[in-house]
Amino acid sequence: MNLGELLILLALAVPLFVAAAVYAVGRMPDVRETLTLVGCIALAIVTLAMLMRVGQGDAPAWIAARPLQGIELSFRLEPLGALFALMASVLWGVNSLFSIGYMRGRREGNQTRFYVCFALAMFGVMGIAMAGNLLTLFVFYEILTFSTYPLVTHKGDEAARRAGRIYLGILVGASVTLLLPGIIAVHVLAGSTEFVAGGQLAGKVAPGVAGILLMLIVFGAAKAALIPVHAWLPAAMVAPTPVSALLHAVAVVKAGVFLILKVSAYTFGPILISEMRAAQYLLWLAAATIVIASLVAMRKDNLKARLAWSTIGQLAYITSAALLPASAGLIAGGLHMLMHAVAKITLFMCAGAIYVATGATKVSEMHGLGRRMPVVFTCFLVGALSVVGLPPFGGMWSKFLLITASFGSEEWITAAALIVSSLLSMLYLAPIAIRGLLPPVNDAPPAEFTRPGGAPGLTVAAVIITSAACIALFFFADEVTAFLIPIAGGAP
Amino acid sequence: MTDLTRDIDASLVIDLSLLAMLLVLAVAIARTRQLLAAILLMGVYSLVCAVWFMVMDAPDVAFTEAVVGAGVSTIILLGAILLTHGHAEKSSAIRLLAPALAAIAVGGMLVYAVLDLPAFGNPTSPANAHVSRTYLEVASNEIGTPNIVTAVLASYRGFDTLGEATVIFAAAVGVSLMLGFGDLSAGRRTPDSMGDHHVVLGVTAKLFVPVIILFALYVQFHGDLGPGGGFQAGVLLAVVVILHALVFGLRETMLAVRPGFVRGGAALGVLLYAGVGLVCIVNDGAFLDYDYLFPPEIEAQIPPGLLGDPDHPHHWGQHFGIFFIELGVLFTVAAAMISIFYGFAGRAPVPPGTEAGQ
Amino acid sequence: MAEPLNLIGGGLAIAGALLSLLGAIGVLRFPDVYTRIHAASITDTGGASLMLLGLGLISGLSFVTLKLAVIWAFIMLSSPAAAHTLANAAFTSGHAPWIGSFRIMRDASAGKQGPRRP
Amino acid sequence: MTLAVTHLNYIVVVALMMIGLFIVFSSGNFIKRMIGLAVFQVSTGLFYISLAKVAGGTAPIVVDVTNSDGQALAARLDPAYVALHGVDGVVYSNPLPHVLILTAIVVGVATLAVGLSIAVRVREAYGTVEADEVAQLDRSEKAGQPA
Amino acid sequence: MIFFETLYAAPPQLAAHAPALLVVGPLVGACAAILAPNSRWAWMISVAASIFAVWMALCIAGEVARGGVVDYAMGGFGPPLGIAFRIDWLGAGMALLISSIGVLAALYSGHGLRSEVIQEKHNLFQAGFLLCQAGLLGLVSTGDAFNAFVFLEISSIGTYALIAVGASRDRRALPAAFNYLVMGTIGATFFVIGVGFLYAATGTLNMADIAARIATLNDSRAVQAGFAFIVVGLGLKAAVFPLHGWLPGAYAYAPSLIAVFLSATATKAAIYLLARFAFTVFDPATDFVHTFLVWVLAPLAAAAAIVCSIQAILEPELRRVLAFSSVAQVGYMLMGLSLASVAGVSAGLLHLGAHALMKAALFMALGGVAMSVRASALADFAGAGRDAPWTMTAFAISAAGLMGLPLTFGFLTKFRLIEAALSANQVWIVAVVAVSSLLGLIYVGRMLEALFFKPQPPGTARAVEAPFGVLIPLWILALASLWFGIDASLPESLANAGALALFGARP
Repeated sequence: MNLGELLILLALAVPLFVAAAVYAVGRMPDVRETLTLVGCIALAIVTLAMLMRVGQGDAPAWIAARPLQGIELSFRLEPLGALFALMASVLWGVNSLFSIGYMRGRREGNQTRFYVCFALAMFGVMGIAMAGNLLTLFVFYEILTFSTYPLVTHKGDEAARRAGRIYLGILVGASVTLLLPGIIAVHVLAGSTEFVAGGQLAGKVAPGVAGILLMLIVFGAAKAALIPVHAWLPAAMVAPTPVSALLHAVAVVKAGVFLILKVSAYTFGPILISEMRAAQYLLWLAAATIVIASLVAMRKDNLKARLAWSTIGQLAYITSAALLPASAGLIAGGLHMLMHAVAKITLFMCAGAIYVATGATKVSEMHGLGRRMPVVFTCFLVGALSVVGLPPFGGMWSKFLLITASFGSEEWITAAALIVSSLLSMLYLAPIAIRGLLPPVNDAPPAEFTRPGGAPGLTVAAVIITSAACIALFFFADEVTAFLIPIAGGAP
Repeated sequence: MTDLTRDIDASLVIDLSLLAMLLVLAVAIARTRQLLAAILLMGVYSLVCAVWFMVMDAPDVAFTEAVVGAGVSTIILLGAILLTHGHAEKSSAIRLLAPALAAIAVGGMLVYAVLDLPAFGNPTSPANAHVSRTYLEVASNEIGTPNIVTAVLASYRGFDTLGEATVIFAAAVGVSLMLGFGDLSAGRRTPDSMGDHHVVLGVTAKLFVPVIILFALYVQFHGDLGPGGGFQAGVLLAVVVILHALVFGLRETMLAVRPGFVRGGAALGVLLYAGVGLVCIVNDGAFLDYDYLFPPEIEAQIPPGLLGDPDHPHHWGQHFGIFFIELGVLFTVAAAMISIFYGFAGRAPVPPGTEAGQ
Repeated sequence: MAEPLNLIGGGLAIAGALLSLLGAIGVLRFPDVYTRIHAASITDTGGASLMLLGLGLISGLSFVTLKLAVIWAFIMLSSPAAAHTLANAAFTSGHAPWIGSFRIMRDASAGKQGPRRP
Repeated sequence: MTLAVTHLNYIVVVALMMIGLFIVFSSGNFIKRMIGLAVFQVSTGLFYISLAKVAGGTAPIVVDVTNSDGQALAARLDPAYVALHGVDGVVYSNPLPHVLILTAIVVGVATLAVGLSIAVRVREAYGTVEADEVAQLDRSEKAGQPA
Repeated sequence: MIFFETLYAAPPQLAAHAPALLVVGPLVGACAAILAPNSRWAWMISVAASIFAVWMALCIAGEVARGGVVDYAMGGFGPPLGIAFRIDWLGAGMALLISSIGVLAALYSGHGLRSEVIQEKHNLFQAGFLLCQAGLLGLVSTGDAFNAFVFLEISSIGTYALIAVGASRDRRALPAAFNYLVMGTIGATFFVIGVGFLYAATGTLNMADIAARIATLNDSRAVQAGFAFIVVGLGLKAAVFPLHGWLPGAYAYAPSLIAVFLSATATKAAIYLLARFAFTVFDPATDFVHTFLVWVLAPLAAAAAIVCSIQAILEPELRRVLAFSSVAQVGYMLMGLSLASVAGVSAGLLHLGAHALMKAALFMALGGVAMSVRASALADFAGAGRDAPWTMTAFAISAAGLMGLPLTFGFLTKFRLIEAALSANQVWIVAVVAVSSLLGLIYVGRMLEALFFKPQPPGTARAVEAPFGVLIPLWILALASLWFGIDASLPESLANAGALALFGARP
């Protein structure tokens, strides 16, 4: 077993071990949370090592099991996955800091179950990131879904359970009825679901058939929240903020778009994508999603709901990036996945911090609140601008690449949707921070701290880290892009 | 061929007249809502069936149908309505429509098929030509029993007969699970079991019991020469006990023939049957291959022609195998029938309208 | 086997069959239980006996004849007992004879058990 | 002989089966259903035995043609026919279906016994053996329960 | 398969008679159980007999692996004169499945019976259980059509009463059992009629002989009617969609031991026989068989998978939910068969095995808590997952398999089924499977949500952890369905070999 296989094994084993250990020591909160943090660091180191190796251009692989003839649970590392793994593990660490502060600050119950499920979710994410074939990806995709169900219904009241039903119903329903048949169809048509550069199906099926498969997979991957299958995301906002932060800014939603990126890069391949009409229709749908989501987001007063809708829009960016007939789109999509994750988690954690400190959930309650908690609101502004895509924040590069790619492939509608939604996001995100920092209108006193001492220090620390990352990424975007180049292999 | 056709026509006339009677009886059973009447008609139906089986050259089947259909079944049914209720509710005409359609559909399918069968009585039909003809040709030499039915039943398809014994054993187990074994305390002294104004019955029964037992034994051991065998004999033995119970009361009968003993008997019968097969295996033959019942050295010492004529090949294994398995069937059937009867008779009837809790 | 024996036997069998038919008609037509029992008993005494005798003559003297004799003895024993039981049951369950003394009718119709014995 | 004649036997047997089946399906009374089942099963037996009849045949119990009644049996039939379809001088009916139906009769009585014992228990538990009333009682019980 | 080829489980003198002993062992055990002095002995006898059956099944599997097919002539009379057992891979696999489930059920019965059957009747109950086992084992190994009927009845007659014994928990067991008896008997009689027609057309009862002689008779109406009656009769026994009315009541109200054993084996054995007749005795290539498979069986199976899943969703009683899901799952297996391709049949058989494991475990878990939770409604089980974590976790694992969650056996079988349907270009079957899996997700979700995430309703008894004697077989089943979810090579090779035998055995 060489180092590469060892790394894969570790990346899977660490979260599982953390889950088991946390469950074991559930009685002792301090030990429990220390364990979690240690686990995060370990995982971050492992994923970083993986990134290095992939950067050196070798692709470690490991076949875990062979359940049936011709069906394998196999893992293979490639740039996109490595990037996703690293991003998820690092943000898990940051987010754990935040959640410790949050959960303690709110004296939530069932904290052990919370951390266990969190670790299990990371297990799922690692599996998704390193999956060597479509089936393995599907398996871990489902694990992620079910391990996050207890997190979504954390409150345990009827409302939470109803949201949980919608969450499971749409995600699993779509994946069972659309994604799984699509995957099996790929298996039957191509003889294997292995991810190969240039596309497993390339040259094996007619564009028409491939179009149907693409439809099945894109709609089946409901985690990507394209408009008809988006309803789970706003519903899932009943979850505690740390959950929304990690899962609905990073892990779950990005798993969806990651799946689409992988499929378009390694299963269909850029050539096939550029040939099929279905991709064209899906692009238009994505464009519609982008605009609609932005419009809805503007009308939401609840902060988390607004962020959720903005997420829907941003995910549609990545989807359309994956479907652009230009291989540049793939790179842009991968980059945007990273940038948006960092920015959006910042926003969520800020919302959480505000909520812990003041109990305020509505935008309208936050006028002038920035005077009391300037750090949080500054970070919120940073995150917001990164999402909008202004320099000097990471979000700018990805959006720039996206728009150029869409112009390059003459997808005017997509390009227009991108530009419009950037303006709209400017309108619905920036004002929150700005109004928060400016003196309140008609001198109404800002909301009081319901918690003495305001936001817990850990939460603020977490927010600062991620917003710093937003800025840092502006300068290192070039390396990331260079790193992602191989995924567009086999491009014209 | 004139003789032949006359012969066929003669049998065909009897055959069809009996079938006509059966039709009438069946319709009557379907129509009546008095369960007692339905049960008695059922008994008659079985009896006419038995006669018809005789006409169809099936004496063994006729015998069985007579003792089982007309005898035991009727008694069980009577016991059942004694414990439940003697009258069936009328079901509405609409409720009759679907069943009628279903029956007609099945019937149509059957008619469609039977019209394709070879003519009735055709000696060259596949059914009569292929396997069964081989039986007729080889059985008396291979098995050595004049009654081919016994040969096939006990030897060629002996495994089926083991299954048959098992089925009746399973039925006894099931009835005991449902109704208990009719423990002694349940034996009620009903007025009609009091001997006082039943001297006549008592005397006649006392006369009959030994006669019927004798007859049962005759049927048992004559089975490989003529009609009859373990099953019919077993039922007859059971009938003796039932008769005794009906006349002298269940209690006395149970004191004479203990329920525990009966239950054991059923199991022992199956064990005996299976044991014969296992002995054959031990003497490295196939299961139930009676030719291996005795090790060769023992078989060699049996003088030829001790049974039957010496020029025929002697079949000690077959003879004793059939003897023992018929004995097993006898035990099983008699014991099972008796314990079924005990189950029904020993159950205290619930007064109508009362609803016993679980 | 001689022809005349066959003829006689056949005649006896037919006579027996007619008697049975008679008994059946009686069972249908007679007014009450007891008279019907009476008619029925004709069937299995007279009818059966004659038939058995006839069959015996036809089959000639052989093992079969013995069987027939046993059957006859059986019927002779069983059918009276059966008839007796029937009548007794009918009587205890209060069926009044069509003809009979007034007292019996009263008792029976009152649903009491049958008349006391001497 | 025409089809109607040669197959009349089968057709009547089929009619008997239909009646038996009809009794089972039509009557809601458990005892009556068991009676119907019995009729149905016995009629199946009739079908098998009809298959086994050989024209001019006798019961499949080996007859010694050397003695008198054996010769009598043989004499009833055309020698050519006997030579063609007989076994050493006698035409027998088919033994195999007899064996099968012996088993089937036993199975029938076993089923009858078990079914009736269950019916008796139903009577004890519900106070009736009518399917409709039993279903009615169950429904009312379910309604009675707090859902 | 290598595993079996190298398997010499018994001395050859014994292994040679394994087919007979496979059936006779439980049979003798049943008699011994009746004669046993007390219920403890009866239990030990039952366990011993079941283990013996597994041993014999392993011997047979070894023989089959070496020789391809095992023939055993009862009474030394070869076919078509005598009754011959003919066991190919399919029969061997079924025998292995039935006997191993039998052992687990017997183990379970040690504690499981106490809460549901009165002490005095344990001997009888064990006897009936063993008789049922013997009947099913004979059913899957016999090569004689009428002998199959006899075993069908052996396995049924005792079962009717065993189901009715559930009346001690719920009196509805009685009418349910009676209904099953009537339907089952009609089914068996139809089977006999069908066999009668085949006999009338071919003059033999040996399946192989029938198959050989039938090849020239495909347009004979008697043969076609025989096929129809056999199919309807076995369809009744196997609870094929419109004929499944007896099943929910029978499984829901039966004592847990019987529910465990029957749900895992009884309908499966009937499906086996159906496949045996449709593919081996008859030729699936002939018109009427093919028409039946494509235009009758497939739509009915699809309807079962959809309609009965919906019924399961609407059903308030937990056990009945499981029973309805059984009918739906039977639909999956039959869809596999109806594809009439090796891949499809193998997928159906694979699902048959998976479903046996899962359903047995589910009913076993319910039986484990039956002594504390006496109510039957799903609502009364709310919170049981927290009170009896070990029992209910096993329940959850098996339920996950039922809805085809990845990393469980159920997922792989569903995968194979869809794969087979796609390669047979039966896209509509894929749609049906997808939709009914969604429905399955809903009813399983309902159960698990109630068990684990709903607060316990006031005034209901708290569930108590099942005793150790129940947990062992329960967890063996649960872990099996997990392990086969990771590596299903053994059951898959069995299913493939079985499917091949089903087609290859045709002359």
